[in-house]
Amino acid sequence: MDGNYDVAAIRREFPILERKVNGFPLVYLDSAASAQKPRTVIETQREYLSHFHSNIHRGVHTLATQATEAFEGARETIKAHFNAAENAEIIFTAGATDGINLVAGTWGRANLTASSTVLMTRLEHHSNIVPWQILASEIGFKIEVIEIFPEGTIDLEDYNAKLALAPSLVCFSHVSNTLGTINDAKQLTSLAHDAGAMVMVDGAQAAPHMNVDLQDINCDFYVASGHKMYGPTGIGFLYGKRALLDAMPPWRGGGEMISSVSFDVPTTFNVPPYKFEAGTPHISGAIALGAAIKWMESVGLDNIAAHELALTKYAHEKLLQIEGLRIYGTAEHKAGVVSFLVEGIHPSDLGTLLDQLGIAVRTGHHCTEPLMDWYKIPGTVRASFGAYNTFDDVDALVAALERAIKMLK
Amino acid sequence: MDGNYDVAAIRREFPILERKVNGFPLVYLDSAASAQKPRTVIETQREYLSHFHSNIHRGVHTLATQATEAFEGARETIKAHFNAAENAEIIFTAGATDGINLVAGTWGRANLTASSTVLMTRLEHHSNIVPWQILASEIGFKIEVIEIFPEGTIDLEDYNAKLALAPSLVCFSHVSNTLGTINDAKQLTSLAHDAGAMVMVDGAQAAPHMNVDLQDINCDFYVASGHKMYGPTGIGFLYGKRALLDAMPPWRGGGEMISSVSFDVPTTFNVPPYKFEAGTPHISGAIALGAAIKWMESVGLDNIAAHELALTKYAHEKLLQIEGLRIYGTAEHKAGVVSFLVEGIHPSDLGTLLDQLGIAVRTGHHCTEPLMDWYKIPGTVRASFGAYNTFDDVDALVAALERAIKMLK
Amino acid sequence: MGNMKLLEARQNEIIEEFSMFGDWMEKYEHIIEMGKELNPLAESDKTEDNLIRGCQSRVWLSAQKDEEGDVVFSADSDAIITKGLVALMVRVLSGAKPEDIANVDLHFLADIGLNTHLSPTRSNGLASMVKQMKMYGLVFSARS
Amino acid sequence: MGNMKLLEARQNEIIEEFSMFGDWMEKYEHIIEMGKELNPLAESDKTEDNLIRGCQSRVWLSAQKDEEGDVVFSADSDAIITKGLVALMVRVLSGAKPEDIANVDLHFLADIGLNTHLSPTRSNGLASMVKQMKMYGLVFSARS
Ligand SMILES: Cc1ncc(COP(=O)(O)O)c(C=O)c1O
Ligand SMILES: Cc1ncc(COP(=O)(O)O)c(C=O)c1O
Repeated sequence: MDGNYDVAAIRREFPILERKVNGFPLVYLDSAASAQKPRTVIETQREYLSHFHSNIHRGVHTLATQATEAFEGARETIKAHFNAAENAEIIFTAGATDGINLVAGTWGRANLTASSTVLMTRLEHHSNIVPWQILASEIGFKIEVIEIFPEGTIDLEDYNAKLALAPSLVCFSHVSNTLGTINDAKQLTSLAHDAGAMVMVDGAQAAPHMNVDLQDINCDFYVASGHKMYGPTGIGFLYGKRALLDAMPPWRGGGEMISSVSFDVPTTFNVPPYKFEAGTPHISGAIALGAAIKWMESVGLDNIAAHELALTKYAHEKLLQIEGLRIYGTAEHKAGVVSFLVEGIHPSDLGTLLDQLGIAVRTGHHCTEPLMDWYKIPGTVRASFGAYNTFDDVDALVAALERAIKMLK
Repeated sequence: MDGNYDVAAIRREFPILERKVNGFPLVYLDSAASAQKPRTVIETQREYLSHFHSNIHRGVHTLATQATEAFEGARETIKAHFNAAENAEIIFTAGATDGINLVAGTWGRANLTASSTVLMTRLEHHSNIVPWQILASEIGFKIEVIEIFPEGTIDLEDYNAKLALAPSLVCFSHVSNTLGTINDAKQLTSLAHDAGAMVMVDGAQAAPHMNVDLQDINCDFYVASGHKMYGPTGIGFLYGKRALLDAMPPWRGGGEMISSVSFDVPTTFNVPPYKFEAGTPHISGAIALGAAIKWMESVGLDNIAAHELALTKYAHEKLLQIEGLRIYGTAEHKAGVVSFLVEGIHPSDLGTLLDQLGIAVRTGHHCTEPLMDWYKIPGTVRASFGAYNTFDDVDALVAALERAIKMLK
Repeated sequence: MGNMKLLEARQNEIIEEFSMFGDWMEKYEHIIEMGKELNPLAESDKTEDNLIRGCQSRVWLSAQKDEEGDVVFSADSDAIITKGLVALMVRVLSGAKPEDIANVDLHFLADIGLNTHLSPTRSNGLASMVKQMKMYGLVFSARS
Repeated sequence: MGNMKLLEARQNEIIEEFSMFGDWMEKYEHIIEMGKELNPLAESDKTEDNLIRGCQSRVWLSAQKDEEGDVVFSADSDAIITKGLVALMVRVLSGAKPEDIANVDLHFLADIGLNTHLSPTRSNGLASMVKQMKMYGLVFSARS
């Protein structure tokens, strides 16, 4: 259905897809929660731990030098893939959540005051809401919510109205994890900049699904998680413009992030990115994340995006033939996420029965409670796609749904 | 030399030890920076990523349940091994540094004031100094330094004098990473408690080398790093007494750590440990850390400690035969760390030449600059031992040192 | 005086009932059936107090002591499978002595192969509900 | 006017010199020898300004322009191997035209198999020193 995309070959690279669940072949439709890992990622990590591991930086021995070079090579891979201006703009974090908290804890704490305003959309993941709420409860700034339309797109009129409040910062997700909406990050950033605001983009759901050009978007901060881009857990990155990073105070203190430590004269700090990387980093995770990005590049993110779009369209079509099924998130530009409910049926019941048939979907509020409250629903069933999903997966989902609905009605 | 300890069998479990470096068999004497990984740890991580990976908690599908159970099983393993009172007291962090920053960022920020005093020893690693310095520069509390004797032990008289200042918190390392000193954590804790202070112990260097009983020590907080206990990078844990954790505000905000999120009514937080675990955790790292602890238990930490003590004694004996060599850290109770200098020779020169001969040691200040300044030295050469080191390793070190010294003198 | 045999007999009855089913889907059909048959809780009883936290589906539980000193449970859920599992719990524990409820070993879910639903890491709230039921048993036996 | 050939010739001379050594230890012996032979910097020149940051061993570097407009470097280190490597750098770059220093391709360390010392991830400060030397070249050529 989409030409040259060899999904069978891709699937063979993912050992987990050979698994059976409850006697059925696994149909994994939960990549928005976490993507599965291709062999190259698993083996890169294994190879590193088996033959190259050592703590990095400051070491004079060969293992330390090799590990450091592999680690810094991964930083270079990220910088090049996301088109940052320099390696120092890529800070390794434990994930997207950690990155947002870093921005809140350093830039936010240093720059926001009781009279500041922070804008965010109603679509945001808890990870992009709660750090700001915690900081707001301390500093006293105001959080204003940018409204959305029922199809899940940002209301630009409301956005402009809120920008008139002269916010210090605008936070938005590049792609909504619940609705799949792709926001026009470049346009939203440019409007915010025109209004004098800084821009932090939550790219957790964009990075695995499209080419992201940070200098083109021109945002000030951007975060992503490795485990959603076919990489390992416990690693992600924060991008920040160099001038901002230079000016920001440190967050976590520890080894690596210092220039010189003393009890007698003031301790001085290292330059970015090290200033923000306290302690021993997740060395094997960073290196394997580099491998994950290279893997995505080898398939081609444009190809992945086109394939996932085709799956999404097909899923919409098929699902809408089910009586009483409503899809949440019908933006024109959307990534491979399909959230839905069936009238009179609780999403967790569907999730439980689908699981019995080997189909892994996520049910619940997907860490977007304010969005669920706005729709006045307790949650949705969410099927989300990765590079390895097939049209057969969609068919299996639809058939299982029909069976489950019959049982539950 | 130490009876039944089958070091050859242990070595076979570590693939990296088969490596050659610069044409010589690798002699890895840098475990205090990071330990190497036994096959069971590497394979546990690989097996998890190959066949069980999924995001955890809140998922109704089988993979999510299995991953969650493995993850929570690792927490149980840590709780049991370190004898915490309950699983909720074990919080997964990115490492020891992250754990100390968590304590500073939540307990510290909520409980310290401009008139507070925090005590720490002159032995501390930067990770246990800088987070407190950063917080002090914000809040204004005082940091007082507990002095040491030249052999690297804590001066109890000075400690008692400083306790008379009524500190709010005492921070000390269980084992010094530079000198190897084993501090009597139980005694130091009890003295601090008598003086009304809370106690935070940096266990990064103790956890890999001895059995640690947290309820016996009775400290309030304890941190450790997975990568130093033969586990993966990017994972560690913070132990905190339940009542403290219950009372502490959250630190990082995000998914998992909330009870309910809203823009209209106050967001509420989850119970410990989840309250402090925002975002997708390092699932594979936690599970593999569980495997690392089981591995240490299978060898027996008392056996590892005895073996490392024998190596340390042997190393002291042999090294002291080298003219002009001085050992830093000669406490009676010390773990497998030997720091030294040779008169008239810069440590980095020794490190470079040892590396040419396949011997990996660390040189420099070992993230303990205040300690180096106190000794008035630029750094040391540090050889540190793990469960896999041998008496031959020590002999190789000594022979290489003799050769290097001849070249450099 | 407790009567643990009663609880054991009720559990065995359920185990036998489920042994008739050949596959998972049939078991779930039965659970759904029981969910549908469970008397719904009055809306007035679906209070914040009776709500069990930590659930993807919501579970409400209320408990009373009858004249004979037995605990009578009523429960409900907005998800039908959860409600069916809740019905099973109520069937086993309702009308039993508080001390038996506090001490009972609930093995039947494991025996019929549904124990994953009882895992504390599962977000259906069943584990929390069982904990809450036992807590009622403890509280009521302390009071008597 | 630059004279890049001079720098090339100096690099080749060093490469040839090192080609005589059979193994690593001999190479290091030679580097140590050169470290010992390098004129130490006057204590008064070991200033905070001349110190190159980010080093495990400390490196000091100072630069002057002579009458002919060439850059004259003096350098020192507290570690002898680093000092030997520093001496090699000074031997190649000192007394050269600023614009040549700014533009030179320093390949000789790689050619003699010592390029790991030049890695920016290495903490001996050599990479920072080379950066600083080129910066002097740039600054001095801009001024002339
Ligand atoms: C005593 C001590 N504390 C803390 C740390 C920091 O550990 P990590 O870098 O794993 O966070 C170390 C590691 O070097 C250490 O030796
Ligand atoms: C849009 C969005 N932002 C942030 C996050 C948080 O990512 P992580 O849990 O990896 O920190 C997620 C993951 O669920 C997400 O979907």
